[in-house]
Amino acid sequence: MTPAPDLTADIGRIKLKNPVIAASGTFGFGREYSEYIDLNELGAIAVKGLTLDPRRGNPPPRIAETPAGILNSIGLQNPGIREFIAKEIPFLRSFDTAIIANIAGNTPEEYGLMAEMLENEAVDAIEVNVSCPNIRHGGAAFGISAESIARVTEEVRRKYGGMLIVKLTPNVTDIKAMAMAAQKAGADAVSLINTILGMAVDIETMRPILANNYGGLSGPAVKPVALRMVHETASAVDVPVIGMGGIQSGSDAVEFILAGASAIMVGTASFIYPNACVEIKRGIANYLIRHGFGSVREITGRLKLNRPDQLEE
Amino acid sequence: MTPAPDLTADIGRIKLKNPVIAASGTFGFGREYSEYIDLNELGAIAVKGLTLDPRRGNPPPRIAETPAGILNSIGLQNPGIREFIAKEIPFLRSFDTAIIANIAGNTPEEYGLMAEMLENEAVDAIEVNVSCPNIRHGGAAFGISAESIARVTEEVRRKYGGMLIVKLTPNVTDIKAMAMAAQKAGADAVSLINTILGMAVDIETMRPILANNYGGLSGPAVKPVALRMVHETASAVDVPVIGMGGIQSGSDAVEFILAGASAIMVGTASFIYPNACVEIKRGIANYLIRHGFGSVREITGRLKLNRPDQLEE
Amino acid sequence: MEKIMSVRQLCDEITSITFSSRYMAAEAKPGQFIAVKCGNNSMDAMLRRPVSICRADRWSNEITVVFQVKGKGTKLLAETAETGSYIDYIGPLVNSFKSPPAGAKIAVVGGGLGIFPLLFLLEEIRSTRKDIKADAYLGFRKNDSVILREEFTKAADNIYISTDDGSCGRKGFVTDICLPVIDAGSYDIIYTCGPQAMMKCVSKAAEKSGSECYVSLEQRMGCGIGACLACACRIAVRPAEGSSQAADGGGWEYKHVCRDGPVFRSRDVVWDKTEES
Amino acid sequence: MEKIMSVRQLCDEITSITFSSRYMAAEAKPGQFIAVKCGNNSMDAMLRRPVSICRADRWSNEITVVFQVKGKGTKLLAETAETGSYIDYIGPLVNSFKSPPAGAKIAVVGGGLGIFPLLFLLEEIRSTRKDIKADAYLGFRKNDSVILREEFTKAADNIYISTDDGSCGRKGFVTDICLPVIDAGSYDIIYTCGPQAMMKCVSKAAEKSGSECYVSLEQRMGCGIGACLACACRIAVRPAEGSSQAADGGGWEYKHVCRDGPVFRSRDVVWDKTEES
Ligand SMILES: Cc1cc2nc3c(=O)[nH]c(=O)nc-3n(C[C@H](O)[C@H](O)[C@H](O)COP(=O)(O)OP(=O)(O)OC[C@H]3O[C@@H](n4cnc5c(N)ncnc54)[C@H](O)[C@@H]3O)c2cc1C
Ligand SMILES: Cc1cc2nc3c(=O)[nH]c(=O)nc-3n(C[C@H](O)[C@H](O)[C@H](O)COP(=O)(O)OP(=O)(O)OC[C@H]3O[C@@H](n4cnc5c(N)ncnc54)[C@H](O)[C@@H]3O)c2cc1C
Ligand SMILES: Cc1cc2nc3c(=O)[nH]c(=O)nc-3n(C[C@H](O)[C@H](O)[C@H](O)COP(=O)(O)O)c2cc1C
Ligand SMILES: Cc1cc2nc3c(=O)[nH]c(=O)nc-3n(C[C@H](O)[C@H](O)[C@H](O)COP(=O)(O)O)c2cc1C
Ligand code: FES
Ligand code: FES
Repeated sequence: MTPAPDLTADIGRIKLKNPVIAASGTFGFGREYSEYIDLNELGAIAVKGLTLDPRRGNPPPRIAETPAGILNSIGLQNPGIREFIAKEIPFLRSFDTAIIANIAGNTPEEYGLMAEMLENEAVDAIEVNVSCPNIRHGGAAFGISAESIARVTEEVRRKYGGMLIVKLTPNVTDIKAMAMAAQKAGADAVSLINTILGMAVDIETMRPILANNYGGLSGPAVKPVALRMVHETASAVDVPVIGMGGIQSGSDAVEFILAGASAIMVGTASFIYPNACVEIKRGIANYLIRHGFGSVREITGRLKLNRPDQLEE
Repeated sequence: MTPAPDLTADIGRIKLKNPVIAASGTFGFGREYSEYIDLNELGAIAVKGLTLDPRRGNPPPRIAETPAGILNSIGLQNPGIREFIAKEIPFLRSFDTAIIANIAGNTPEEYGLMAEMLENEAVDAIEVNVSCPNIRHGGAAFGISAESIARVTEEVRRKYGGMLIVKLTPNVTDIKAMAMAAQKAGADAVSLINTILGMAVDIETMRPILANNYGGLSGPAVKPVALRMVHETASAVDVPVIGMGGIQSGSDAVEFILAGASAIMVGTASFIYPNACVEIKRGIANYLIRHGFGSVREITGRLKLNRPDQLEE
Repeated sequence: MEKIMSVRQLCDEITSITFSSRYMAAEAKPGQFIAVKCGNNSMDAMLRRPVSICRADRWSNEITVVFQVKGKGTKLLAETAETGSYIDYIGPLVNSFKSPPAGAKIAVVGGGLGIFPLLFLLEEIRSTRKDIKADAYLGFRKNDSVILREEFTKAADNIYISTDDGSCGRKGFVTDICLPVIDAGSYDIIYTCGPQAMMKCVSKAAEKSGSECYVSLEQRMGCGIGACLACACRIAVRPAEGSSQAADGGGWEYKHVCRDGPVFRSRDVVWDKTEES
Repeated sequence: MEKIMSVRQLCDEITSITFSSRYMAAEAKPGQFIAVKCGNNSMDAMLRRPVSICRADRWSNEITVVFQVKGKGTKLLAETAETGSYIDYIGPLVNSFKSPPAGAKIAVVGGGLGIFPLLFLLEEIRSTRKDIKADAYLGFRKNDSVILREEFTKAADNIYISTDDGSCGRKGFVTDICLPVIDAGSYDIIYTCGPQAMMKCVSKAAEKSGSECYVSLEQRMGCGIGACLACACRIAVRPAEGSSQAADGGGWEYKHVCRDGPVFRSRDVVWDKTEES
């Protein structure tokens, strides 16, 4: 009998018991899903994006279904970081899973301030969201230039000694440059992709479906783009890469891991199948067993590229 | 009885009899589809991307299906511009539809040279493909910077007095800047989006499915991104915008037109339904009739934005 | 996933699905909904669709939902649901209509698809409460779309029907019939579900006449379980101050249809302003 | 779109669909395929899937295709195809097996799914040509996957079967049986369809023994009608020079399975080199 494969995932300063992480904004504060799945099964939970002060978010409709995807413009509705610390951390700590605090600020200093507030709290990592395309005051801007990614990352790094993940936006020409900027500024890992900016139109009302007009695209539709960016990034940086974008099955997750992801996040899939994370974890384990691999690490980045040049000429 | 709506589409220097154009690379040289549909029904045909010399293209597999999309890496296989002029123009001219020559070069000068060769040929427009992500020597590079878009456009403009379309790649941070560069350099219209760079992985062989590793994503999956970029671009430039990306139905086409497109291109849909272009044209006409509009022009850019600010605070 | 016992076409484009679930039969409360995956694993309609529970037979464990074909998802559901196949759903979700106090006189006011949860409410009351008097006001488009009439007739003391074209019952809106009675203060509690304009109108009348009023709100959903925050609706923070504060950013907060609703107390709802351009 | 007359499960995972088409029955030639839309308008398998024509009854106008469930598309097709529903296809596409010259002795060599177009070829020859002697070599995985045996037996003069595990016919590859006979120069023409390695092997043997040989190639497709250039395969420009020039960029060009094939003369095919890393 083959021993159960080693599912632990090394994502830099910390080790997760398995590589499946609930993606920020799609899993609330874990509470909601705790009625449907055993949160102890997850490698980590990235909580809903936090801001310094509570935010109401955008008016509805906040979601639109598109071919194999969804557009959302939640607009970072959240109770604020203080309430998170007071109410949500204690709840989440009752489970054996890592907590990742996803933060978004209006200024680099605000990011720093939040990081400072979390420094002595029982979170396992901070995920710096420089990429949410919904927040109107600067949010998108941070993620689309290497300089501002560096500034925000440095600011957080200064205030926070723990595991620091920078979450990248795909709405850029060169994702590698963004990842390298984050690494250089002190990130322990990068995660990608956040949503791709998009729009859906109601031809009867002649208006965008989302009250916010534009929203972020996620779900299976974006998987090929996410996979390419994860592969590009993993080839460019030394820090671990956390991959996401359209993962719905164990097989999707394995694609990302082969492409270079040390761990993966599951977003939209949980909306459709609340137990998606657990199923995906099982799928990864089965793949490892079926192919005789002993650990997730063994297949991380194992993708072999084709050599079209050799074939062609 | 309401009169049939005016379907003509003004795309700058020329007027099309209707706004439905077969997208470059998805319609061959029209020949193949002529057995399935009446080419006279089309507003225009953008032919397969042409290069100065014949190109073999990439080794197979060249295509992979993804959720609601496809990845392709054809690699600009084409018989070269001379053969196009000698054999394909005469064939296409036998139909009452506009011919758009899609060109790709390795250097700005090569673009210019091709434009010069077309100057006295019976094509109705040149579409400058600065955006194909498959060509290994520089192709992608032109499309991702405003400067090189400007250089290529200027070079073509200098050599070609006719209708000049610049086709933009979505693989950029700021599509508006690219469109504005093309306009400033003399483009009569811009078309977008070309494919989004992506990858698909075969977890059994642990290799990318495409022999070329990366490929371009098209089809319904990209529609929300395309629609947003068309809207952004139409709001930023004065020249007409030709919209595409995932259009499969008349209703999809109307979304793009409302968002600001003066005409639309249909790519992937023709693979699945060879008569897609004709059906889409009918769908647009029906929409106009149903809503009492007299022309495509009347609904171009008619989209009203929601005002979330007013709703929210 | 539960086995489908029967699928019926109630009228053009309206389908009813009855499935068997001991859990649901025990737990479901009037006003709750389920989130259904249409077309199984298909990506053609990726997100789950919310559908109200229309009937729950506590004895046979049969649950019925009724839905209209609107877009891709409901079309797929109508095409693929068949006796013996399975329905994939999450539920029951989550809040329900408040039970009327002893001896109350109540009205349900439903328009179109809004009638379904109201039938469950009436049948539940009829079978467990002898002390309640219940009137049903139901609005349909035309005679051909009048459905579940017999069931409502059995479950309510009186039933009043309106159709847009007068082809059945009174011509006009359902509010034309019920508003005068509500204005007269005839009911202790009013439950309403249907088009937003109708519910708003009923709510205002109920509030004026001092009746309690419960509405069932709709919003586009992502997860259906309170995690994604998609299904926001504006709810007054201090209900006593009413909706007049909606515009100044104070006095209301976003609650969520799937987590805090779909049933809300009408006076807590901050209704949409008319569309702005 | 043609009406499906019958759907049969030939063995585990292999389904046959028979539909009626006067046009196809008149036009279809052995070796041709059709491009089928699986699951109607579904996006779950967006592109059309190529499937060979397996039988064409010129009298009843019945066309049969047989396919194995491999991935999403074929799964959806197997699930949704039923008697009375419609099959949405483009075809017949495009080139066919060359008809054998008078009095020829031919062999068909098929492995797995490759046997389907070969049955059409044999049945066509049997019904129109008395002058041809035809042997069939068919490779299957195991006894349970041996299908269409009766049909092949009727259509060929001799039929030889191999299975990987020896549970039916000879144990081993189909090439184990046919190669010695081919090497002996027994056939004028050989037609082969199946795994690439098998076809390559048969081709080489045929070429050595001086037999003509036709192969049916596979490639992932976009449009199926020659427009997208997805389904490229390497074909020698000057066949006499063979495949040795493949590596230096000369001597071959990309042709397309859907436009120039799927049938090619074996000596024109530039076979893939073994995979490089
Ligand atoms: C709590 C609740 C209970 C409901 N109960 C019923 C019922 O019992 N019977 C019934 O016929 N309908 C009911 N509806 C409305 C039903 O959910 C929509 O008609 C359905 O979601 C439309 O999906 P579609 O795929 O047909 O349309 P599409 O337009 O293809 O849907 C696109 C997206 O928009 C969403 N959407 C569209 N219309 C609505 C809507 N009115 N409310 C919420 N989301 C919408 C869809 O869920 C989907 O995510 C209820 C809605 C809610 C919120
Ligand atoms: C000319 C020709 C004739 C064929 N005839 C038959 C037949 O008669 N019976 C039969 O069972 N199969 C036949 N095949 C193979 C059949 O087309 C594939 O098994 C099928 O396309 C797989 O689709 P899927 O959705 O099940 O798999 P998926 O893996 O989900 O398909 C993903 C994509 O890859 C393509 N693809 C996967 N495998 C192949 C393949 N081997 N060849 C071409 N494209 C592929 C699919 O078409 C689709 O676009 C034929 C292929 C060709 C090219
Ligand atoms: C409804 C919704 C809300 C989201 N909110 C956040 C957020 O607050 N912070 C963040 O970093 N990412 C947020 N995301 C992005 C996801 O974490 C993830 O990057 C993206 O959805 C791609 O993964 P998926 O395709 O698996 O959903 C959100 C996504 C969705 C769909
Ligand atoms: C197989 C294929 C080949 C293409 N070749 C070209 C090309 O040669 N030149 C070009 O400008 N665009 C090319 N494109 C891009 C399309 O013209 C179009 O921009 C893109 O496919 C988006 O539209 P769609 O979603 O309707 O397919 C190609 C697309 C596909 C799918
Ligand atoms: S639908 Fe996700 S919170 Fe209500
Ligand atoms: S599949 Fe498009 S050319 Fe063959």
